[in-house]
Amino acid sequence: MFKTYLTVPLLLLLSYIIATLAGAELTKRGRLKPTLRRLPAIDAIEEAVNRSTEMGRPVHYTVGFGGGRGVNEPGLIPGLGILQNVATLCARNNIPLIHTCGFGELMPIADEAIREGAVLSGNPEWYRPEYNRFISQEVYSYALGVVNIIENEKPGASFLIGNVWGEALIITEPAAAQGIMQVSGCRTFSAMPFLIASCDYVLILSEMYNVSAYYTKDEMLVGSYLGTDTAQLITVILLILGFVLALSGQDLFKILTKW
Amino acid sequence: MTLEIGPIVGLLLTLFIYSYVVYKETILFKFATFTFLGVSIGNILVVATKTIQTGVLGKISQGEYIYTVPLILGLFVFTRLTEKYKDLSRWGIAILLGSTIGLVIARDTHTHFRSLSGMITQVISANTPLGYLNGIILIFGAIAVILYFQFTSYWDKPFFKQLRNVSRVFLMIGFGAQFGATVLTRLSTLTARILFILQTLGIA
Amino acid sequence: MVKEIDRRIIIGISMIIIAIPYIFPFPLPMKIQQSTRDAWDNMEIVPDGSTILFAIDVGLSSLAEMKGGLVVLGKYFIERQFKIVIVSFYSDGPVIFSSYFEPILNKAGYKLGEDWVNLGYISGVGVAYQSIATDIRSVVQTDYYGNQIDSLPIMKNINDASDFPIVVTIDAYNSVRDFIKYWGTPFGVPIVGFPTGTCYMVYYSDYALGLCEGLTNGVKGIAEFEFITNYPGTATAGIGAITVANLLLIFFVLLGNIIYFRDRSKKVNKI
Amino acid sequence: MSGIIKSREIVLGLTLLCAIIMAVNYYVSVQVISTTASTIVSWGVIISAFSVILGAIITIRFHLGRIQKKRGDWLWSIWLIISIIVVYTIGITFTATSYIYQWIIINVLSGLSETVYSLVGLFAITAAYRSFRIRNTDAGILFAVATIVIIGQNIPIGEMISPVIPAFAKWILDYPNVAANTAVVMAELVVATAYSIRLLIGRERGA
Repeated sequence: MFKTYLTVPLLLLLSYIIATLAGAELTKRGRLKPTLRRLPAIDAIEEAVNRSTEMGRPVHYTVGFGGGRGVNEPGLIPGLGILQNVATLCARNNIPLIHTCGFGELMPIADEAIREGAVLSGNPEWYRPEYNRFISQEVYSYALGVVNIIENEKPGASFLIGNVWGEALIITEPAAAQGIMQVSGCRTFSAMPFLIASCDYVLILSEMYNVSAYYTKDEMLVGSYLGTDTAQLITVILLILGFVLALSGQDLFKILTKW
Repeated sequence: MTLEIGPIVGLLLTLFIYSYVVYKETILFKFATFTFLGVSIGNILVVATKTIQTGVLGKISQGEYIYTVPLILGLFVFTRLTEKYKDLSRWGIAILLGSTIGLVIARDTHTHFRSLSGMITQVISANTPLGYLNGIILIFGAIAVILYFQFTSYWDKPFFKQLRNVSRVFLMIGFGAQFGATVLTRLSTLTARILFILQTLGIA
Repeated sequence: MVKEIDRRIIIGISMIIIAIPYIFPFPLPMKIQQSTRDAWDNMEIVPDGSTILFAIDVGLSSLAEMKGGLVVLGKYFIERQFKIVIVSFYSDGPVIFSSYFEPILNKAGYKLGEDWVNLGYISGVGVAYQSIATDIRSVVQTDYYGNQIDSLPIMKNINDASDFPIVVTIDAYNSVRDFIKYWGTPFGVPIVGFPTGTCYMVYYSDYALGLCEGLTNGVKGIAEFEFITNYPGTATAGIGAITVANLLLIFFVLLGNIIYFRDRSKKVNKI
Repeated sequence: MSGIIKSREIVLGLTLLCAIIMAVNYYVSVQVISTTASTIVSWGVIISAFSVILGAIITIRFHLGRIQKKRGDWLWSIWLIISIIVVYTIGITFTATSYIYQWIIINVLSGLSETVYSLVGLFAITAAYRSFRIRNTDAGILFAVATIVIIGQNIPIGEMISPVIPAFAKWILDYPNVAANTAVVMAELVVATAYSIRLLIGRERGA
């Protein structure tokens, strides 16, 4: 039978689901017209590519290894979305792009993203298969392989956006020491401080989704993010209510559990 | 005999890897990394084979024929290697993905509810002015950080923009603490390896 | 730009400095942190001779940091005469168990099947935690060595999470948080974690908000635990080198930034 | 036939069904649902073991391709395949608990992974000197907190200087750090839920 002490957690979950679905549906129907926030990092990405163009150097992009969990990791999808946009920018400026892969499964998917980016820029001839390079299946030899590419080919800008764990430090260190402009981002809390310490712009945790969605402009996606925002507000309201009640000595969550 | 060879093999491989530091990708470094990759893949395969032997084949041989279904779905996973039938691999993955999502979203909201409750308990159990201050920092900080992650500008009031500066301070404190902790892990692996080298050479 | 010092020189000097405390050890004070104390207290209240779940979720790569923890936990479990059900949700677990943990049990005369059992590696992450929490026999019918678990006396009355008074996990991935989700939250089983330093900080908020009962801070926490239980081991011996290495890192950050800002201010003056 | 194989609806329906059963099982205690749920879970464990093998096969196939075309480090690829075969054969014929297999694990695999991992420690030290710059206020706060945490919590130097330092480090961990950390987890949870929902209704690009 229904576990009554779980009523409120269930309601909480349902409210998140309904908020997401409703946001998506209402935006699709045109009832709501949310726009995504334009983060400074979007300008930074463009600036990095432009600076690389001025110097006549290639752009380096990698989505990280992420514990080798393969292509089903949620962190990888925004990373690939941003890759596609960087490819568009590179194709527009006609400068080479180097994308380094940590595992074989990623190769065809990244290839597709680069190719699509080239098509979107209106310069499909820019695409070359050698822009997409396989390094190694083992995390640290992958990271050191990327280091070799950064040190030998001297890109004008380097991006590390996607699913990054322990390799963060190894990849960003040589680029920072050479003064290469870096934009990075990931979902992993423990890799974040190293990115902040050594990169010029960092997409903090979920901001990555924001930037990726900003480029796609899919109404349904934007709408579901409006739902996400609403769900965050629900949490905030619960916290404020709980705090106010706590000042009068009552525990909101104890009451809710009994309810 | 083998007891003596073991650490020496370990020491040599360690030095091969460290040769990267002295001169980039040497032959020794490549030898060590490819050996590493090979041995670890071999080990993963041994473990997975054992899981399948005991978890599926063992059960089927005991007459639990229902387990032929996951066996077939599991074998479907390999169709990913072919062009023509690769969509079959999604059947097995669908069960795995679906059950993971179902497990995660239900449990996560409950755990999330428990941490909200834990925060409020901190405020209630406070009995000194400092305790209340700490509680306020805790709640206010959490609210600020949650509001930092607003994707759309629909709810985004000018007040939130001001608040984001405060959120960044809290986030940076969190990342700073994480930085300290991660450094401890990284350096302790390094010191352990230095100890290993010293011990094998008979110095420490 | 910072004047380039070759990476090799920095690394060479650092390695020599870190080696010094191992060759010439010096004493350091040991203050027990609250989280380590809580981990110990929660294990102490479990009655002697209980059957506990011990999860080995470290990879071989994190073993350098966590080896001390395996040894001290083994000795402590034996002292308390716990019966141990061992499980791994990470593929390196069984190998680590038989190389580093089993010898300790054998030395103390612990018997397979009576005093301990190894359920081996269970793949599937969240799904695996859930399956062990609700019905062990639905996924595991034989132990790591191929014995039928129903024939083992230790597994007689054990089939789900509520049969364990405590879970101890030694962890380098996400084990503590997954145990909270699949064991702590639904079943209320106390969870004590021995994570690496990185993971310690990730779980610290869960500990502070009371979702898990005790945590140790990487190698430092293990050294403290060795101190409490009075089994000094590798972690205690390594504290000197770790202290030096950490100080070295802070020193390098400061040095690098001082040079950076000095160079930058020179540039500004020229303009 | 190929229609059924390719049918996206069946796959999505299966995913959704499993997700709903698992989620509902958490909120109610009904015998039928909990039995179904634990069956699904035990199947999931088996399928995930197969996908682990798939990952290994993809790597092997990649290297076999390199050997065939004699491209890149193909000689090393041969060495890789040889070492996989040797380890696998030993593991299967002598079993994983045999002395020789344990010897390989302790001296080769364990030693190599610890060493490769410890390279990150070396890189942390060089990075400290060469690339960790206090470029802005954010990085300034980060390094200040990191220093306090390292000195106060991770090494015993803090308490040698003054007991105030460990106490302050603990305060930082207990309040501002917990606030940030918990809030990040909560915010991520909401984002992840939305992601799962989009995946379940088939509106997310997945692999």
